[in-house]
Amino acid sequence: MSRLDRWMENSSRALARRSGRRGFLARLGRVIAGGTVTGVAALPLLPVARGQASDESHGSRAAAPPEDIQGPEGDPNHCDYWRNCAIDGFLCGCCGGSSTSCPPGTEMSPVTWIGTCRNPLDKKDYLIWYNDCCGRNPCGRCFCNRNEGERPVYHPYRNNDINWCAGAESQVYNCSAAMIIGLAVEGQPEK
Amino acid sequence: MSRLDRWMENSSRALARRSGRRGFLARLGRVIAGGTVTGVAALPLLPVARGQASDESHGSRAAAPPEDIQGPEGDPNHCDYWRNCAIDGFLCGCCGGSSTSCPPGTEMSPVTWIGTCRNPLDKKDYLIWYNDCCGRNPCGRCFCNRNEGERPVYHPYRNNDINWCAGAESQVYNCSAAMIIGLAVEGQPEK
Amino acid sequence: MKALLPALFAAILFALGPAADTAWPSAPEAPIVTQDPHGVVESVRPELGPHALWVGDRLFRHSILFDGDNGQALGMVDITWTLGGVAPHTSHSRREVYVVEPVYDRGHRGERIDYVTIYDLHTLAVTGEIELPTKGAEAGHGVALSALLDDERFLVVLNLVQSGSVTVVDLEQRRFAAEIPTAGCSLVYPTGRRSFGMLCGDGAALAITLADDGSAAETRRSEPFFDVVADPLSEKGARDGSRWLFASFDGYLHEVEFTGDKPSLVARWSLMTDRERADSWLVGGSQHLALHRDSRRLYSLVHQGQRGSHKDAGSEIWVYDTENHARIDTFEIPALLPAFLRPVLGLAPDSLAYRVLSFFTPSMGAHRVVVSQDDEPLLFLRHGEIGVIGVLDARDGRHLHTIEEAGMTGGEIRIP
Amino acid sequence: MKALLPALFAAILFALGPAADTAWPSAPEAPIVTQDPHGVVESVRPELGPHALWVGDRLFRHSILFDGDNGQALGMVDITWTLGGVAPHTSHSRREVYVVEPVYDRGHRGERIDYVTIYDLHTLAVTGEIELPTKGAEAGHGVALSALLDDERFLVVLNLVQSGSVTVVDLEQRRFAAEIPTAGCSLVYPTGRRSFGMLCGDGAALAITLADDGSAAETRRSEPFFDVVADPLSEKGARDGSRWLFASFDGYLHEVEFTGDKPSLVARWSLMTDRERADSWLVGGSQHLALHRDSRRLYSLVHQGQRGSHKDAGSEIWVYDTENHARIDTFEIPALLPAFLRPVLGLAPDSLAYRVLSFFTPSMGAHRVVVSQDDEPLLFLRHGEIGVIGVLDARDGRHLHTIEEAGMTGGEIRIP
Repeated sequence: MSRLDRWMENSSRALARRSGRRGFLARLGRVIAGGTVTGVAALPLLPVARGQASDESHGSRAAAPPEDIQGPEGDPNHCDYWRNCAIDGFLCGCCGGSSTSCPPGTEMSPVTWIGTCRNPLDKKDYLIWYNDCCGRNPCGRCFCNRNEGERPVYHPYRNNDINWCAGAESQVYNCSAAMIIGLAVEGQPEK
Repeated sequence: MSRLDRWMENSSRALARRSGRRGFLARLGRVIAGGTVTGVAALPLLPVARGQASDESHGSRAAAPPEDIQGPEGDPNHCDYWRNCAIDGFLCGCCGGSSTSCPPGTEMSPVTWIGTCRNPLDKKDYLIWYNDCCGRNPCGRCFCNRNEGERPVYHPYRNNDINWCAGAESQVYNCSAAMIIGLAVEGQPEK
Repeated sequence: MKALLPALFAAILFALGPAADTAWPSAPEAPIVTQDPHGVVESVRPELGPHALWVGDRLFRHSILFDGDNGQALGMVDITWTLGGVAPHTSHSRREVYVVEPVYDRGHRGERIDYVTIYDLHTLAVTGEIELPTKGAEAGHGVALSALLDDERFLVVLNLVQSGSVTVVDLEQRRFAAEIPTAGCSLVYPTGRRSFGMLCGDGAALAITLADDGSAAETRRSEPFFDVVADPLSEKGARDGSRWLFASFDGYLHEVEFTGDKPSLVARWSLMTDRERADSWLVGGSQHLALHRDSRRLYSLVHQGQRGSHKDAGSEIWVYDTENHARIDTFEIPALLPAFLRPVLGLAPDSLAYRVLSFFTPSMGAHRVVVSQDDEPLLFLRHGEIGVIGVLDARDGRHLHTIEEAGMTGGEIRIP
Repeated sequence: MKALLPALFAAILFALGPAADTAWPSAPEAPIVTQDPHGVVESVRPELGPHALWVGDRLFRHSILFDGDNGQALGMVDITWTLGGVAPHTSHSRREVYVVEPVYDRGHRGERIDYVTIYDLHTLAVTGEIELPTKGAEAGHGVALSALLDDERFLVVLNLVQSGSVTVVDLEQRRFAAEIPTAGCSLVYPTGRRSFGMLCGDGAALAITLADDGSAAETRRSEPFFDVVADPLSEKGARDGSRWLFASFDGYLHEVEFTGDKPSLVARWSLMTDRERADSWLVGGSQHLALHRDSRRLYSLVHQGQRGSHKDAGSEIWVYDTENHARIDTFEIPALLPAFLRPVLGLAPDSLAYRVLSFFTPSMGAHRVVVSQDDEPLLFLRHGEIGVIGVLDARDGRHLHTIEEAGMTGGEIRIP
């Protein structure tokens, strides 16, 4: 088998393996969905709690998840970052923001979809908000598409296809952040 | 030498050979220029003559250049088509128009840049208008960039970088046509 | 005035131009030859034929109308969504094309206004626009976000999730007709002259019939019949008259009838054997189900994966007889990458390098499949990251040809 | 109000949502952990440093500000030109960024309005816009279409060719200041506090100095000093204070001084030996000349070609000492294609496949080169069809790294 064969096959395997996660040619148009809802009773509370958390900044009400993870699962600008298990879009950390903040000049959408991702260190499942940053043309860098626990458009809080910049001033999508809401009591159905 | 080596080298050679002419990644942004002027005395006359020609359609005042050419030089949708010697943009023939007409829903710009291209059959040099078709987003197909006799922006009638949709209602560039104005008395400086 | 523009511009250029341009001959001295007529603009041919195809692209922000038989571009319409890639709707009776789109007054910011932009199907000129409430929803796959109902009078547009509604547009009178609340249901599937269906967050289906003024004359909701978390129905369905076929994540085909007392699940059958399921075969993609109605053949993109891979490319097309609920054929998906790379690499179609590339490049599969509805049907395939269209004979899976340069990204494809 | 939006949306979602979503736990039962603060938006750091770089992209319609040392994106501004790919202007004194752009009220059609859009350099928020006459010119290479003059008060915008003029914008007062006729001359080159130069269609140069109100205080024109047909000056020049260096198509460097009685050619020397010229070495590209002012080093993209290849990629960088008019070094251009293909092919940076690809892929050259002006200067390289930036040490040509995913197409690059 020639190098070409092997290279082609290798890259093709890599493609197949990652096609759901990454690939800059498709990185546009992936419209980003969000839902704020993790349970009926929590509905009107959670976003407010988030607003408070924002004011308190890194408050110390409880422990944060351990982030000292080796390899891609610990790299916020990598599709395999543990929090990115249901992300669909450009990683804000590659666009002038970070995995928890928006690039300069954009606005973080108040509504999002959620994922349930397992932290590989403490083996706990966390609820993640994938907040979109809005108001500037698509970033075009670090596209990731992972769909663990992702559900169709009619189940919006778990859908990452909808443009969740819907809640922002301009609904033009730039990138997506992956932020901790809290611990999940149950894992996602895929686990 | 493995197949990969050879393939890479071949394709690279092909790239080098054609990089000035074709390559869809650069096909945007090539703004298309035009000038109506082939000589001082002719200036105000030529465009009117073109308007008349339009009404007469394929009039038979004189012979048209022979177009029965074998290979790419005779293929209007190929960068090597003889008339395309100074074109920079998407060929309208790949966009719903033809080498002498615009795609549905666009408008042909009244001003253009010109080229002097040699017909390989009769060995005569012809003056070519590269009329842009305007008012719809870039076509994105059959990008060609050839610059035989092309001159910088300050020599506008020979410059193919300027957006020559400037004369149309919407200055959004869609594609370029390559149309005969007449015989050239002198060849282009490159020949 | 318009006819004088060229002369006017030439005169201005002359006035502002360099004093002399001696290297170029003045035209009057040149022998006169037949000039090409100036200003000619083509029209789309009167009959599109059954093999025409709209192909959307997000980066170029347009949708190209192709002749699927020869890959020729017939024309294009623009789409301003930054993330859309959606294909337009085509009314054959009114001979019009409709694009639902928002514009911002500064391109990407400022005031947003939503429109249906109307194009003439023959000239592709803009012949009108209808302003809508600024609520239109956008989704990456482009699927079931709007629906042209069968009598071609009403267009139904899905609204932003927080609106919980659809917008109904009267295309005949060219005006906004109504906003209909659709609490808990989403996506729009045309089901008849003036009716459409939706899928709901509790696993039910909704059917809405419009009155003459575009308001809801009748709204009927089924009992919940699927589990939106454990085994949800993919929203990428295939239409069968008043029915829609949906595959569940686990590979069970659901035939949903939207007429009658209320929408109902009329059949549910497995697309996979237990063995195939054990071998991790799954449905998936962005438009992964297509039905040829006359022959009752269903085409399904499948791949081997795991839960969470439901948007991955299909590696094969499994062909079913929907009457017998049986798989009757398996089509390979050709490698589309070489046709995408060919112009990038500057290779001639008949070059050795291109033949080598084509021979050794494995298939990356496809995310989208649609089928034409004529007697010699074509299957159109698209990979989400490769802007070309693979064209197969839908009867035997033969790879007929590939339409090159059909965009940079894999937006929605739709038979007009 | 804004702070309440999330709660409001959640409440609406709740009201419209499915009756129950039993598979997901309600949050109050979940143990509380530290949440990430919501709504944080970054700012660009106070000091950009000498290695920052604007990188334009036509397809994504924006320009990204990169840190050239590590390839990190610091932020981006949008640019609505459909064919631009131009990079913005940066005022360090006023800490603002300026983008000249047109918008159409329907995206690609309708009424056009031209603006200077003003961004704060720290927040990259839009802080103002200045409406201009609807005349701004567009050109594919993006070079010399507008100029920020040295005291950073006036921005000069080249107008459409039939306008035969430039528009002057007062950035301090944020208003249109003047339109200055420039019959027969084109392109704008900043040359001083309030002065700029142009090149003319008869082979002359024009120098314009502005009055306090932005009108032309002084207009001086040189005698024609080059042949626009036989050996024209490439418009892709390199600035040296009040001088600009231009290479002619045949490879002669022209140093043009724009101050003094009238603009004048102060030096003309050959970039090639007779032997090199006989070997078909030519200058060419879209931004093919760069000057490091302190070291007097000139970087020129060269390739072997023929007349008409003046826009082809350079295959080498020839380095000159502008004092001695002598070539002192030759830099190789690294292969940029592998870094472009890596994410497309899904290869890890440290994978064997990527190393193989990098090893065997020959260089395709570069169309654009710019150099930073500090003591440890970087050369930034770009190929017109590959959206990555090659970063070289400008002192020895060592390939330091490549900035990946810097767009899809090779738009203009500019040091802020």
